Amino acid sequence: MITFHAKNIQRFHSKRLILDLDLHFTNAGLHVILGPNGCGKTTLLRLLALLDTPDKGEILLSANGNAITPNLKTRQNIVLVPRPDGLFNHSVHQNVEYGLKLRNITKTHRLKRVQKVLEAVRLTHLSRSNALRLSSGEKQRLCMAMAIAVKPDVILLDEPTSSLDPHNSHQVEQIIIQLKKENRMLILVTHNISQARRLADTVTFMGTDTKVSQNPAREFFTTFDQDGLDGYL
Amino acid sequence: MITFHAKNIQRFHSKRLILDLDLHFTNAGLHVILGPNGCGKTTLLRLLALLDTPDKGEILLSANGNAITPNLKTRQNIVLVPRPDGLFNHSVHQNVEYGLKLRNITKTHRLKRVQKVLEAVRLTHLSRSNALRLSSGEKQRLCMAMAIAVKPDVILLDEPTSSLDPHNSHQVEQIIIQLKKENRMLILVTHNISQARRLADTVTFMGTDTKVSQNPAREFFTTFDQDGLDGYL
Amino acid sequence: MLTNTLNKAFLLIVHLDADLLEIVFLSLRVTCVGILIATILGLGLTLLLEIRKIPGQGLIIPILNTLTGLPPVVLGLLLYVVLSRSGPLGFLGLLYTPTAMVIAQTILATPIVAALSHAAITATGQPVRDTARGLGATEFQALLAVFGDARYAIMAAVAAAFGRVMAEVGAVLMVGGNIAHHTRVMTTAIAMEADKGDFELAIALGIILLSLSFLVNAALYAFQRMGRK
Amino acid sequence: MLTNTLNKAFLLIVHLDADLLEIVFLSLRVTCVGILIATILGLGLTLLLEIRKIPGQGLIIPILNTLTGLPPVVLGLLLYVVLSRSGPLGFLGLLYTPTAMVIAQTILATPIVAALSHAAITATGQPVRDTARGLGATEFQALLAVFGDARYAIMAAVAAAFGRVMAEVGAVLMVGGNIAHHTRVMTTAIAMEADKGDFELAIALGIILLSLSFLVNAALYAFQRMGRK
Amino acid sequence: DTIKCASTTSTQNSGLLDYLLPIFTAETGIDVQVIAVGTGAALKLGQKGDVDVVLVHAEELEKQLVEEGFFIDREAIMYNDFVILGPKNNPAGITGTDKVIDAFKKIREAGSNFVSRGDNSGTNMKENRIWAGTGQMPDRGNKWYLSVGQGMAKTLRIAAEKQAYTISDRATWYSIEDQDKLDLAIVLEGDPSLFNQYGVMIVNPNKHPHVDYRSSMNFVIWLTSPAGQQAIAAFRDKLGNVLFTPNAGQ
Ligand SMILES: Nc1ncnc2c1ncn2[C@@H]1O[C@H](COP(=O)(O)OP(=O)(O)OP(=O)(O)O)[C@@H](O)[C@H]1O
Ligand SMILES: Nc1ncnc2c1ncn2[C@@H]1O[C@H](COP(=O)(O)OP(=O)(O)OP(=O)(O)O)[C@@H](O)[C@H]1O
Ligand SMILES: [Mg+2]
Ligand SMILES: [Mg+2]
Repeated sequence: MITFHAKNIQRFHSKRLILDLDLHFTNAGLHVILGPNGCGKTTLLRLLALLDTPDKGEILLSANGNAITPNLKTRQNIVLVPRPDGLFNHSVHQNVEYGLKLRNITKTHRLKRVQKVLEAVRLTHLSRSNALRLSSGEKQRLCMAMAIAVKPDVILLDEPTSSLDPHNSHQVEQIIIQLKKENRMLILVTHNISQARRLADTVTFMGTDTKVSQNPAREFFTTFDQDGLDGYL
Repeated sequence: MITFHAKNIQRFHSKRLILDLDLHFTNAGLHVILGPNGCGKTTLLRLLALLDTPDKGEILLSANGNAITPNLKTRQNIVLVPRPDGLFNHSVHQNVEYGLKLRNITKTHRLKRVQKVLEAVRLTHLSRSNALRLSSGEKQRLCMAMAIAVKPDVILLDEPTSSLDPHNSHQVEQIIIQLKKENRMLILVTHNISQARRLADTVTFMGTDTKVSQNPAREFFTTFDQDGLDGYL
Repeated sequence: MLTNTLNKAFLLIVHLDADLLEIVFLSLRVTCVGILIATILGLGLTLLLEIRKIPGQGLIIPILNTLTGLPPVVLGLLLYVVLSRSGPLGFLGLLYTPTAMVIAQTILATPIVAALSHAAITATGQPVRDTARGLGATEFQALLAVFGDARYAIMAAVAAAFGRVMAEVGAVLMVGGNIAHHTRVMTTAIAMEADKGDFELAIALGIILLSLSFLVNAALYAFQRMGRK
Repeated sequence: MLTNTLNKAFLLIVHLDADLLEIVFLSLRVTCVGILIATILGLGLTLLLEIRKIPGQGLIIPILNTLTGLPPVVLGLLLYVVLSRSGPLGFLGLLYTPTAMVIAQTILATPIVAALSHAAITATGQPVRDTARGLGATEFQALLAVFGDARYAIMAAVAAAFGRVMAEVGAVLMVGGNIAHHTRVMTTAIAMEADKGDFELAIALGIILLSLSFLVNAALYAFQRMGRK
Repeated sequence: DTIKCASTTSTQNSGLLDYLLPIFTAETGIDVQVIAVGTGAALKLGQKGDVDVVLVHAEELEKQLVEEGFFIDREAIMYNDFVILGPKNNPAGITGTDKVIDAFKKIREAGSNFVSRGDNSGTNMKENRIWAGTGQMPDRGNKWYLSVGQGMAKTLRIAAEKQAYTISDRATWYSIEDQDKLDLAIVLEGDPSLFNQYGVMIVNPNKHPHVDYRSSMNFVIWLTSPAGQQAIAAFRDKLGNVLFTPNAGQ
């Protein structure tokens, strides 16, 4: 199991300091990141996914104590769940297949895998339709499918249920719970506190003043109204 | 106070029947509309706002029993809160001022009103900045301000807090509660059940099969898990 | 030889050679008038398309789009046939006058302005329009709001059209005739002087034309960036 | 008279007049080759711009954008000076050959292809790129994904360039010389035949050129609509 | 082989070359590519070495350029004549018996429009010599003097549209397909000073080694040979007019 150490990382956007923290993510299970709009959650997630590199500091990866180099193989083991607006202008099937192609999986195995995953997210009937024409709920499920298909150890999710109805959110949560069972490591950004309560093993709270707290979920939710969440809730 | 009667209205999109219902909205207070993605909530809201006209049936307006013609004056009394992606590429101040200009309010009065409203939504410090450059939370508050500024009797809101953090959602909810106090009529579309619980006076539930139920909020939330919400929750 | 010619060309520019200036100003005059009319027509058309679903609506936009590709020489040929003394509008005696050139450039520019603004407006217009109408604007007021909101995109469209017609030679030569002191513009003069092997003036004009169209395109690019993403 | 000429023109087309066909095919050959090269260069450039932030990156795109407005006559003049026997590349003996015309059209088309594809990709590329990289694609693989995703926009860019250069007359006349059976293309032929008063051929060519550029623009329009909104 | 020949618009527009060249090519297998421009431009192309051979009509200038060593082997091949055309209503009142000089004077006095090639073509040079003969060149001040820098055919069109006088070689005037629709008529012809000699010469290979001298010389030889001369004499336009009279070696 991979361990993340965001070591004194800083991130700037047009000279403005967006992010400045030192964080660890260890162990399988679901780690929720909470924080006000604009506090840098998406930015952090992109850094953890090795999509961007910090302007200061670095992301250190290790597996049971031994450092791992962030090579392609490592990166392919850490997946950021796509956002609906990032779906490919291709069929649902092709969208799921993409990640498998990247891993040079043979056509036949790809086919099997795609079908299996599409069933898991209940999109089999739409496998031929263009991904951009799906409904918001279907799109989000497709995004999950694309990540699951490649069986990564680490899955990063950025607000996977915002603007989904309770039913669709529930289905997505079911998929997430399934992934927890397969004891992968999940890092989830959400604004939905009750969702966080339902799913979180640990909670990382990011304040706007780049102050960060990290606690076991139970502890966080039983004590949140005290310490400085600067009026987040 | 205006009363809405959506009389046997139907709405089609590319030949597909999207909406088919007969509904009343009466009395001041907050009427929540719930329903799965794609059930037609936004479509309905646009019809009530007289932005679109139904393909079949009609929207009948009346004030204490007497029918009102949906002329410009009436329409200006029924406001659909803008969506963040519909903000004008102008300053915050100009965005709020727009609705007032439409009502031929004198410059001096406009100025006063805009300042007052911007204070109410706590955006005074940003009044000169371009609306498109605001954060998601600020944008949503600006949208509310634009609607409030023109003091309509009826305010229609479509998912005003989706993708907002609890803090920002809270602020928006505070604004909504304030409007309830001023006993206006509000019609709110949301996917956030607990929000609905907090705010609703009545709940309208729209099923995908164009089956619609309308109940007082308390009744709805005490009995919803029984009758056919076709797996909505 | 080349450097020598270049020097001469620069001298022509810095000394504001009379012929040179005359040609440049005529170009600008013709193009500005043409673009002005084209903008009015183009935006008017766009407005019209947005106001009411006219019958054949579905056709007009594709047609506009294809008209943006109208080959200048074909237009020149057409106008020649129509405007020549033996043609239907011959009695106007417009052929080989600046007016004829303005007409040609207007016809070339109008579809460009219309198509580009329409594209810009349909791309980002709906939400803005809803905002306006949701706040109680009439259809027309809402439309004005959309146009105001898309102002940069529209300016970009106009700039694009300006650059295209100012740099065009086929049509203006066929209907203008490149008459000295009368209908001789930058593009036609460059082509002619190059033929005559008189490169000073040609290069001088080339430099000016190039600078102008770079200016226009820089403006265009700036406008595009100011607009909403 | 006009109808009469029109009839004759149509006859030329339906009887596939030899000269007519020769001119049309040469036009298509020159433009197709030019566009092919321009597409390779243009897309290559776009790819390059996306792969690594090169020094001066910030300048290249504005420059590309302004180059899309390069006046054909200026390019013609430039190429003439360079390709003429007395010019630096005179020894190649390219002036007044189809090759020279291809070069001209390539130079005109490349910035159009590059600028339009780049715009399309920066407009919609980032989310798609993130999707690919988030799933473990290399920078380059992600880029290919973006290009694949923007395929319609790219096709539209190519079509736009095709229409522009096929309809252009200034540059091809200056570097081609409108030599019968050798460098005479539709646009140059139309201009000449109109002068000679041979309107049958001029109009026949006009009709064909018009139809072709309408086809191209129709394709362009279709591509644009197939792309992501 | 292939040679490039810079020629006047008159020889091209009149159809003469379209008629001659296939015959030449058939006999010699040499392909001639024609770039039709004004004589001035044609000579420039020759001096730059962008063509192998030029076929123009500006006798003095041609001889001078041979002197200066830009061209060699100049041969006279044929002649026709210039004509003065003008609006059918002939506002300047030019009569057929006028001398050209007087005709031009009348045009200036009447301030009637006059369209000039203005492109250093042979015709343009001839025109300028005539104006010079009247003792005063037209200048910017003369609004009636329209300089267009275009080929002969377009110049004639502009003259027709502007109801202006102009000077043209007879061949081009006859070659205008819709001549009847151009509201122009010949107002003066036959003045000896309107004689128009065409010559051919080869770009000096010493200046421009790439010139295909063999083929070019073959072209010159053929044009001046009985075969070529007869072909020129036999050439008729659509209306059966004789447009050029061969006079090689005379
Ligand atoms: N490309 C960018 N250019 C400039 N500023 C940016 C850019 N991306 C993000 N920012 C800024 O960085 C800050 C953090 O952005 P980020 O998206 O990480 O916040 P977030 O916590 O994800 O917010 P939300 O909860 O609304 O998604 C914000 O102030 C945002 O305005
Ligand atoms: N412009 C349109 N063209 C075609 N179909 C449309 C259009 N707008 C909406 N629809 C369809 O109409 C149905 C209702 O759309 P609507 O946006 O009203 O649903 P909704 O209840 O607001 O969904 P959500 O909760 O996701 O906002 C959906 O199936 C949608 O796909
Ligand atoms: Mg975010
Ligand atoms: Mg909706």
